[in-house]
Amino acid sequence: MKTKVLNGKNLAQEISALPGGEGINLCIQCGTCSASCPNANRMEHAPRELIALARAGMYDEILSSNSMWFCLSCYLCTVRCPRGIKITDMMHALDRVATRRQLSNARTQTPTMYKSFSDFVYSIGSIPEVGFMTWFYLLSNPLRALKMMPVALSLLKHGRLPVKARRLKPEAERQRRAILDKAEELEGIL
Amino acid sequence: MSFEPKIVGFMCNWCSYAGADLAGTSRIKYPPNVRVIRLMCSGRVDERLILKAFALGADGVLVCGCPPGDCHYLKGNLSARRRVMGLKPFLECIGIGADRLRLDWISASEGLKIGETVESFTETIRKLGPSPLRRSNHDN
Amino acid sequence: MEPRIGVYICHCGSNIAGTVAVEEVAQFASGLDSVVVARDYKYMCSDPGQNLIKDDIKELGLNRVVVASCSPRMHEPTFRRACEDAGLNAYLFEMANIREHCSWVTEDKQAATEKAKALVSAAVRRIYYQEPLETREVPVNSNVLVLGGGIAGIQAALEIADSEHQVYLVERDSSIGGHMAQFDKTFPTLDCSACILTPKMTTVGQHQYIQLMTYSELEEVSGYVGNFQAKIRMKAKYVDQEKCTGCGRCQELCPISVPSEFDQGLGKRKAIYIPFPYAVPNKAVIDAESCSHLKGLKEGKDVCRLCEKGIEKKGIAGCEAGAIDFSQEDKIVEVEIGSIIIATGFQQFDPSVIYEYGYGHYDNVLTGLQFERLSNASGPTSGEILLTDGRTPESVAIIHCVGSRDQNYHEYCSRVCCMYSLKYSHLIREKIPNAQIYQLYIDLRCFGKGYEEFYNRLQKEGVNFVRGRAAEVTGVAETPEEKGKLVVLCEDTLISRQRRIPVDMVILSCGLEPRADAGEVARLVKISQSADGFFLEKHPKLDPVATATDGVFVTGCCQGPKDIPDTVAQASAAAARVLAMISKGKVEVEAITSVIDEKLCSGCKICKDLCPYGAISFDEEKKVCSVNEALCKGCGTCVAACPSGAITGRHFTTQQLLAEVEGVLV
Amino acid sequence: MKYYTYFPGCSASHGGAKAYDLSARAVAKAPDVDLIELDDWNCCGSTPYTAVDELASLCSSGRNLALAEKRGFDMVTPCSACYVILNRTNSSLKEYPELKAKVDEALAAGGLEYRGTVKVRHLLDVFVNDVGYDEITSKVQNSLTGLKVAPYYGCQIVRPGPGFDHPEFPQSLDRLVESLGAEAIPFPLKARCCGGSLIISEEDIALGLINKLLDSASSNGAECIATVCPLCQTNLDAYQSRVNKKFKTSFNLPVLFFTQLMGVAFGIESQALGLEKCIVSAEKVLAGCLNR
Repeated sequence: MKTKVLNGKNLAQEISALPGGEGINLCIQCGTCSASCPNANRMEHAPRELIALARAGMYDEILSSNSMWFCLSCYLCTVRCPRGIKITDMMHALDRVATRRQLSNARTQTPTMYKSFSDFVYSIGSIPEVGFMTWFYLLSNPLRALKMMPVALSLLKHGRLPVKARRLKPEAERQRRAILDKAEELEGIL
Repeated sequence: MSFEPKIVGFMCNWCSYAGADLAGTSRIKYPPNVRVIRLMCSGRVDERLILKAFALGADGVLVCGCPPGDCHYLKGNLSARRRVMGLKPFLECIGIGADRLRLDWISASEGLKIGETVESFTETIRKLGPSPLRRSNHDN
Repeated sequence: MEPRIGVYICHCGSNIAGTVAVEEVAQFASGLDSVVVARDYKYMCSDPGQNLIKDDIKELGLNRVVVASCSPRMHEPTFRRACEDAGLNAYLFEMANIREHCSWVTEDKQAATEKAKALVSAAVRRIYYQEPLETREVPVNSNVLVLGGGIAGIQAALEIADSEHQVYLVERDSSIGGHMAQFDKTFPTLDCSACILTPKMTTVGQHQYIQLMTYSELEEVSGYVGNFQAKIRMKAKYVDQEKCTGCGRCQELCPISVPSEFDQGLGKRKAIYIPFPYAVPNKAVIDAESCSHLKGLKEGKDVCRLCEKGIEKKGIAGCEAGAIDFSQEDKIVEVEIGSIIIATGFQQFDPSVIYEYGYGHYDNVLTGLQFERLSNASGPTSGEILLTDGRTPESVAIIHCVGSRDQNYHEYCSRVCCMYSLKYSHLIREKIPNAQIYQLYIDLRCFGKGYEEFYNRLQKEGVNFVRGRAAEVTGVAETPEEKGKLVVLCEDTLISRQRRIPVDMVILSCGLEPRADAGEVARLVKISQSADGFFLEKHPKLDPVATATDGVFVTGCCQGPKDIPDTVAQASAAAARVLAMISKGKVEVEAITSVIDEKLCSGCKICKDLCPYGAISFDEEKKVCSVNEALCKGCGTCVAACPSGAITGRHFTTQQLLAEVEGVLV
Repeated sequence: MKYYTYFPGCSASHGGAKAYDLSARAVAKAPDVDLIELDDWNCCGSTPYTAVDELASLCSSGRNLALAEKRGFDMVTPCSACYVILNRTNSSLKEYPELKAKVDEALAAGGLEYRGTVKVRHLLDVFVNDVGYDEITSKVQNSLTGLKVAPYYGCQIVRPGPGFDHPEFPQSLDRLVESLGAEAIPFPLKARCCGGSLIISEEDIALGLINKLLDSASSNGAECIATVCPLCQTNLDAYQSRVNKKFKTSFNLPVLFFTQLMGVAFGIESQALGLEKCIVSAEKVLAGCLNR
């Protein structure tokens, strides 16, 4: 997929203009999100701090961090936030900004994983797990593939690694692509 | 000469009219096209008043009341909403057009909103052009 | 009489004259129908300006006056008075607002002048049809109903009763005192709540001008300002209050124990009980829900009655005063009053709905009120702060903003929690010197007199302040030292670290919310509630105790969360408003009212259902509606709604308004 | 007969969670639930796609919704990820008109239109709320009496909600397990995260979370775990050995799809339920109640 680099719009505005991003103006910095996050202590900046940084205009700080890539999408922060901020959505909004600004993050494999996953969704409209995994490990770190062999084998042994990908009927596939191509053309909601 | 919309405003004494006063005291500038008639409550606005205004050549009618929940008379503003909404389809079918009638909630503290509302409504009417009912002797 | 209209255009210095060509407007006005004279003058509101009008009224025989100047909300009263001085009825005066609505908001001078002309012509056409109206006065009944016997109600009742006016104090529970009676100490002075409250309570109980109606509910209110009638249900107490001496023997005899509401379920009370030692009145009541005899009676059984009879074989006597009376029934009492003060207070937010805080799942997670009782010498532990297993807590976490400042529950700040939370840490420190105390806060709001100082004092006492909202209270231990503890999860936002704080006890500083039945009360006395459910005052700043219904005032936490000083101040304010009405002896009722023409009325009752004040009643014989002018506030909603045009809204008649519409469109 | 548009999702239909799809279809028959698979559905995009390209992800899940709208029935999926994404698409389209405009245009390019009327539901919701516990109990042939089950909901079936159960303390699966005769053990972490797809990119993080879950379940006496999501099942089941290796633990907890438990109780033979696909074998714990 081609990615677009954005005009230098200030990030606070950019984020607050995103679905899910509105919240950064509402935050009272209570820390409920960071405290609820199962992964916050691994993030370079926990969600509350990300919002503070965005307000302070420290964009590179945010986009070069691993934080949003460590979001597990468990939505605990979202249901607990006293200001109704959709923090999970905000995290993924940040993922997108980072992706579009082509800021790859060396300290986490998640962007690569998301990217390779998306490539399959985009190209064939389904996720063949074997293909996806191999694809990802090739893109990231082939050696890890070896480490994963035991798990893969046990899955295989229990008939849980179908090798053949599910494909849509040709006309359905054409329709799907037509929609996505149009979406591509319209892109620029960021 | 260019078309200057004539707009009749019905405003309740407690919120909207007070809001318009505030707009004045804060020297907010807005088009002179709306002429305000003070009522105790927007609930007093009835079909007769609105239609008469159009009959006399008004290009638009703006009804303003207290925001729901803040009505000085508890719920008069809701009656106003019911009537205005009820009247719109009729205005459509008699060719005046529903867009020439507008209802807005404006509280006593929203001087700015008065300005914006009058501004935007005047613009809307300007685009719509003179009311079909406007008689020549009402043109300026 | 043929209208003779005088029109006066005010320059207001340059405020109007700077933008509007006032002479031109005066010129224009003089040409309008029935206008006898049109003048412009520098300051119409000045004495010379007013005299100008007065003289013209006398000399030119004006019977209508129009002043084009500022907003009627500003100077209408001034000019009305001027007219009246000159013998002209106030309602034959009309104002055109050419300042706020014209000169101040328009830059284009010509446009401004045109608009001013339109507004003046509207006023002139309108006033042509205006008629003299009389503002009527009704006498004020000096009796007052105070609803709610908490500190707010007590204060208001005493203020009024001390000036020797009859007060009916209606309280739902069997004793007055409200929440304040449950508290241990009060912030920031730390004086014992009971010590400062009980004297007031006893005074109320003995006051010759206060009729105390406890265990009672307001059932119905009718009438209007100065002349209300109220129906009050006095629930059966099954104990003759005259005879009962409050000795408490019945409580000892009663075999039925239920959780004590007063002790927030931490302690027990009997089915027959005096809620707390310093209750006023200090007399027993029987709670019919739990009394086995009263329940038995429903199935025609005659059981128990130990409180009445005692235990014969053991030779223990029952109530010696013979006060027990199972035959009692609810009584409906009707009272005549002139004004009503609503002081129904608040209820504590129920934290069990915030699952992650573990209230109801874990022992030793308490609400604020529960802790008040736990720490209170008259409470279930006689003031010892203990865990449910009887141990003394070594560490306590106090969680702020529970149910407040949270869109999922209440968006507003409850205003008292910060301070009472600080108070708790002091009480704990006092009783458990080496306890670890944590305050988990978002912002500390110590805005009152002596509050910040109290906070500083607490800092000296050594409290761990953690800036972060608690996300969760869990019993799931992740380390050995967490075993058997309650672990509070939060982010310490000042160091951007997740923290797990193991403690023995968690106190949830619950917010204040409107009583569950506030809507019911609002309906009874016809006042409204703001979005948060608290009663709506007439004006948030300038009229904070009056309501949309004349003669009904609100005070205390039923109007919004507030601390005791504010509550007492507001209560006195409400009392002052009431006393002012009483001392004047009469109230003016709105002259701008609706009248129904019986001949035209079809009896459809649309107006009756629309009227927010219940001012319209239906005459079953004549099959027509009629307006009670004392209740009518002249909003005109009924006028607009009447399908047969039978209703006239005085001073805003259809004729007058249509004329005005005509005027603005010239 | 109750009719639904069935959206199995990649993992259940062609992936590692085939057993989920098998057992779901098998148990649906008994209480007259007709799961009609959506023809030529495509991947919902899951979280990764939304994290890379908002519009494209809305469009691809929008396509599924548009197709389902033609059918008219509620759309039911056994996969929590599909459930959350499809619902998110619905709410985003309502909330953000400017987005909807673009999505509409894109769908139109594929000759589709979506009016936003499809109700997206999780399979568990359908069983507990449309079928009902009593009806389920009435279909039980081998009661799972005595079986101690840890009901595991994970995240996306209850959050962000508002959904059919409490976002932090759900109950529906507990009740369902009990209606099969088994015992639902107290499981404080029942609605906490299993690491999701980060098992692939950040294995250590995920293993840590899985360890907590397994520990909480077994320390509360669970003999097996019931799941409602393919990814949760894979993480807890396929990675259990790695958790044991990493944390020197010795968990041996079978992780079953709730539909498999239902199937066993309904007396459906294990083949049709794909029980053999469990990596941590469930045979021993189910021995009592299995039909062969």
